[in-house]
Amino acid sequence: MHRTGELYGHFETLEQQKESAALGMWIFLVTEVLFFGGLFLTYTINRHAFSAAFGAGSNTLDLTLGGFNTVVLIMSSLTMAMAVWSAQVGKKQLVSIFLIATVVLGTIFLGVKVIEYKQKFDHHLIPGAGFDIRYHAEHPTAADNAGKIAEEKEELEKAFAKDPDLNAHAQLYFSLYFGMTGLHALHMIVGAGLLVWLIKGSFAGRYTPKYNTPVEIVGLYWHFVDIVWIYLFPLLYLIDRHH
Amino acid sequence: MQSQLPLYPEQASNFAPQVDNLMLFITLICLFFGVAITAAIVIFFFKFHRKQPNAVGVPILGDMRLETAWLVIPLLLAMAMFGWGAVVYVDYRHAPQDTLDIYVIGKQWMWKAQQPSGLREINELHVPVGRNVRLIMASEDVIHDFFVPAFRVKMDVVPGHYNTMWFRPTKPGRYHFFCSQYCGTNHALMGGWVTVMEPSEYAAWLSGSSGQGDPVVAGEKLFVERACSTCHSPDGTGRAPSLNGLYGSQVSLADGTTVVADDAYIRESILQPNAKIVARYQPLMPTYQGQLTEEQILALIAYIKSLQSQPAPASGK
Amino acid sequence: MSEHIVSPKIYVAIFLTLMAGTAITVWAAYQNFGAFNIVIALGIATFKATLVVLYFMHARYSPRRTQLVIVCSVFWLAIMLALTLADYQTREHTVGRLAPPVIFNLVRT
Amino acid sequence: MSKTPPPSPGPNMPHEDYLNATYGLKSWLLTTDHKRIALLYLGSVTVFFFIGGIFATLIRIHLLTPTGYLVTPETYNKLFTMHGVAMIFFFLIPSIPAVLGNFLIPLMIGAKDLAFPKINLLSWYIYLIGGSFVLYSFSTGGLDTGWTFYTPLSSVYSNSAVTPAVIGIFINGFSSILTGLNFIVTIHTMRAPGMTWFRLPLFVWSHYATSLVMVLGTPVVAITLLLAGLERMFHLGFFNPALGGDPILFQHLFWFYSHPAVYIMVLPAMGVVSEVIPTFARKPIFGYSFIAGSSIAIAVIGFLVWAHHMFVTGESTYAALTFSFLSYVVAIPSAVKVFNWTSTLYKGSISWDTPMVYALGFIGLFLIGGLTGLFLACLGLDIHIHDTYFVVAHFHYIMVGGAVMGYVGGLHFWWPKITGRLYPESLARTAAITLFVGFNLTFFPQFILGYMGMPRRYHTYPPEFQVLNVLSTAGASILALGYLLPMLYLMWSMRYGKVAGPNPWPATGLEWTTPSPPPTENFDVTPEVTWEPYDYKNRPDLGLTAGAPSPAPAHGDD
Ligand code: HEA
Ligand code: HEA
Ligand code: HEC
Ligand code: CUA
Ligand SMILES: [Cu+2]
Repeated sequence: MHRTGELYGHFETLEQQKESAALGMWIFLVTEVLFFGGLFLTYTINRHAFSAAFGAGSNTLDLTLGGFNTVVLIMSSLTMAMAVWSAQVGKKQLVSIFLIATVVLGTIFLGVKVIEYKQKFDHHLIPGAGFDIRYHAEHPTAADNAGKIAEEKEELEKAFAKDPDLNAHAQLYFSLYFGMTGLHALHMIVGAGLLVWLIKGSFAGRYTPKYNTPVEIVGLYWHFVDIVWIYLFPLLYLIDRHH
Repeated sequence: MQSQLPLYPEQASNFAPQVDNLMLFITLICLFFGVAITAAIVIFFFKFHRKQPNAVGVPILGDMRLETAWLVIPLLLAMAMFGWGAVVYVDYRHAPQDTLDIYVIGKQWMWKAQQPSGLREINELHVPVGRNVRLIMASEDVIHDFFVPAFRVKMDVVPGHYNTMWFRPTKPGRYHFFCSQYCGTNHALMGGWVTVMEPSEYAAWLSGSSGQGDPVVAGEKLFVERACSTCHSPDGTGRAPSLNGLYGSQVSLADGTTVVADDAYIRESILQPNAKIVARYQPLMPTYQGQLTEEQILALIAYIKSLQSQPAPASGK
Repeated sequence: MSEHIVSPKIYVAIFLTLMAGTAITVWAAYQNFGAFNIVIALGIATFKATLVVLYFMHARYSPRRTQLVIVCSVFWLAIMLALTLADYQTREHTVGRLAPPVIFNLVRT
Repeated sequence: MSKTPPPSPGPNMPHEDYLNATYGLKSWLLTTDHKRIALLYLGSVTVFFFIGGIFATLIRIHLLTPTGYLVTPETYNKLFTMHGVAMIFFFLIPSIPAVLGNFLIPLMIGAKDLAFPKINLLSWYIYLIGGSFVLYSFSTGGLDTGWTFYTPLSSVYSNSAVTPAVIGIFINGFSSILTGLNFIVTIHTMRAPGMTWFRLPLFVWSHYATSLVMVLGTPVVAITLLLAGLERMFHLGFFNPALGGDPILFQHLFWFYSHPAVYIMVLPAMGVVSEVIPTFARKPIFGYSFIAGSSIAIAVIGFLVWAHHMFVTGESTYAALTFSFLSYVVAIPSAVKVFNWTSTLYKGSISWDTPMVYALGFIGLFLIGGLTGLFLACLGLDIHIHDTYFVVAHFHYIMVGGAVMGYVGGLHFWWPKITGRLYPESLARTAAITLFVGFNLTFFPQFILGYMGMPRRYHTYPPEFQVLNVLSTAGASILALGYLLPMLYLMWSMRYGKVAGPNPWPATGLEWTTPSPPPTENFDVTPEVTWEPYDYKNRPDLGLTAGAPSPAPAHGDD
């Protein structure tokens, strides 16, 4: 497969090449929709069966961190869109700047995710033998607000009254929590890798109004990952917040 | 009763004739299409065989009327098959009110059943002829499936769910039932017999009065009925030790000790099989606590005592 | 395929709308709308996702074929969810997964 | 319709082709040429067919006697599981698309390659990695869950090497996805000038439909098996009732892919048949647009019927009614195809070259397989025949009698194009007929066994079933012989076969206008298509006499 400039030999024109790449990425995103779709279905059916446990699980998540991450991710989508725009209008320097901003925001997101995972670990919320949804309420640290802890305890007791097997069923919630956010994070990591590759290209000034397909394609992917989060956030963090 | 190569199993429930008729109906439709198309292919093949090496065929691109016909006619026939099948199925999924309810538990790899009277059986199911019987089924481990070919019914037994199935036996006799959902190593061994009895016999069987007379004879009968024989084969090749020559012998146990096999030991082996495990065997034997009357246990012990004449097996003794 | 260039103004406007959506959905989570909480949360999420697809991902300006691809993905997801959930919603015979185990006495022997 | 395709070089003109352009292992392992990748696939799927076939042979020998004397129950269970996994995921699903589809789609539409040649190579490597995981599982502990991996048996109770197998199939899924994606994009954007949608060969249409299924279905089975694997590794409870999960959900997710997947297996074979029949009847296919449309209809409606595998799991009666109804609807497009193929024979100029024997065999066996699908889709009947040998016979009729026949037939049809050589004709015809006979003897008795009540996946069975099992085993030996023959003479012909020339049959497709084997860039000049598909009448370049001058085609439907 020889290549003349940006045009691969098996294509006739750059247009055709770009069209193919975009269509390819869109179809890939379709497979991603169905991939996450399987998880969403599993989530829906179990949430329906064990709403008390899922509510209790959901309430252990830190809404501030989750909300912060949502903002960060949407912002990264904006910078990504701006990177595409910069390439389209030929502002080569801006391309690099916006791409770097995107990757930085993505990394912040992942960092916050690590903090959240760590917290779950400390609170014995990893599914398995050591899982105990009451653990945090019963072993508060000095940093915890006593009033909040009492409230949490009360909520948990209510939930246990509704579903005596709460501890088992909450594990299902956390299996799904880690499964869904874990796969999402994996996609972010792949996306960050792609961004780094783009940044290298942008330093070489490769993306121009005539040829910016890679930026656009990676952009599609990045926005898709954002969309997944847009759904994960309410499903995992928000439903059942009200009491 | 049936020839060497029967085409369908015995019809022994209300569903059997219904399913067989349905089968016949669909077979006829499919035979029609199968034969017609095959015939067309064969005829065309010979009639339009290439005459000269360079010949081409007549270009015919299509025909709207034909296309419509073979879209619509098969669809209508298909709907007929669907409709009839649906009627039978809906009937099958909705048990009538007046059923005799029997609980059935599947576990790797045996079936346990409990009659309404509380009587329990293993790998056996006794039902009276002419009564609507409903099985309420659960699984202890993986998915199984209770399948009685002579009744033309089956239903998965799913852990965490309670599935039900019903049928009305129409003919006394003993019929095979199988586990028809793959469930691990001994899936193929997870079967047994459904015994369809006249109502009076069934009542007698329920009250346990069938084992009158010589306790050894009664015990032998029980030994088969209660499926002891499915595990305890006389030559000791099965999953369980042979019981030949057991009585009075020294048994070495898995914990290294030995015991003398006396009445009390045999009784305990039947009621609490896991209390003393024979060396080199798995604790597979189910408990018969609550499933045998004291009289029946005595009959079983009497039968096991009678097994002295045969040569003693090599294992465990 | 002449490409359509979306102006940064639109991007920023979309971004602000998304932020507002996020704020509303967090606020709504704390109100009690009964069964509608889920509907509202997912409704807002869908609204946000649609904006991202249409503008950030340029679907609005993309060729028909791309739009068809997007519709297909949603449609197939809907098939999967709808038909499966339909089974769960209309089961009659299985006693629910949480039902008191009448026959568990037997199971445990 | 005035222009004719460019004259092709004579049969013995030496030219540089994709096989002799470069040499060395590296030039093959790093190739991005779709034709070479197709051959890489050909080699690797054949290995898996052998593996699966050896398992099948052992199964059949074991079942000669009711008690089964060959292997232990554990081993038997591993045999049929590994047979199913090897055959379905690693042989049949990739077979026609990745071998013939890969080789032919660019040639048929007049492109230099697929849209993403590197991704094409990548997908072969992914296939190899997935395959290695599965082979690792086979050789370390085996796999005994059934190819359906039903939970909680697979995720909790099985003692075999489930985790590597599940990972392997998960990985392999991406190979399938990438192939499908590549095909869809290629068919959309890479067609030569004049190659309109309704001039596409039906083989391309059926691959388009297949690719839709690959792209839309495979991700679901990937996530499902991933969840089952995670459940097994970390003792999670998605599908394990002991921890609150639901085993039926697994079945929904699994069949959401695995029913459509059966169309991944059969649609490409239908594509092959749609090429072979007009070629050897030397006339345009009857009802082109109906055959093309029915492929798409099968792919779409095929997604709506999955729970017909679950009629006796206790799914809701309403769901069962819906899925049964839709299963009948999806049978209609298949019926349309069968009728159109049959009508194509009418007033043809029919020869019985080997590919044609396979194609006609395909119709007959697919017919039986498909029609018995109607028995299974019937709710009232399925409660009796579900999970019996009736099902086993049904799917072997479609998959072995149908899809594998189509694959082997297609290999013969395009063998001259792939290798530039002809296979020995009469030997090939004998093999085809042997296969047909052996096949029927193997699997027809299983319909009766199934109706008699013999459950599937049984290592031992009641003695009354023995006669039919012996027949089946006897048939399987003939079948094995039938497969051995083509393997031998096809390999032989690569070296010693007669030189084929660009268009030995002659056929009308674009792929036959380029030399055999084709040059690396497929065509010396980008072709321009000016003729309709399967049009023998306006193709003087084929050197055929049009017989009696015929009037303009009647009842044109496109
Ligand atoms: C390539 C593979 C393939 C194909 C194409 C099909 C095609 C069909 N299958 Fe099959 N099937 C399998 C592979 C396949 N199947 C496998 C592997 C299993 C078992 C899985 C397992 O459990 O391990 C299975 C199991 C299976 C079941 C579940 C059985 C059970 O477990 O209880 C059912 C039930 O509905 C079914 C139905 C159908 C139908 C209706 C079609 C239709 O698409 C067939 C359509 C074709 C025709 C109908 C023939 C042509 C028509 C005519 C000539 C005209 C006459 C037509 C009418 C009057 C309508 N199949
Ligand atoms: C593409 C799919 C495919 C193919 C091609 C085959 C091919 C064959 N299958 Fe298989 N089969 C399945 C898919 C397939 N099968 C599936 C999915 C199952 C269900 C698994 C499950 O329950 O989980 C199954 C189950 C299955 C069973 C049921 C097991 C059971 O339920 O207990 C049986 C039994 O007869 C069987 C037999 C055969 C035979 C005889 C062949 C023959 O056609 C094979 C012939 C091929 C060869 C023999 C190899 C090539 C020949 C040579 C290399 C020549 C030299 C070899 C010798 C001389 C031995 N298969
Ligand atoms: C599921 C298989 C199974 C069934 C059914 C079964 N057994 Fe057993 N039995 C075993 C196994 C395995 C052992 C050895 C391990 C142990 O001691 O528990 C055993 C041990 C015994 C022993 C002690 C034998 C010895 O050598 O010391 C006696 C006595 C016995 N069974 C009697 C019976 C009777 C009577 C019945 C029927 C009422 C019966 N068993 C049904 C599997 C079975
Ligand atoms: Cu129990 Cu199969
Ligand atoms: Cu199916």
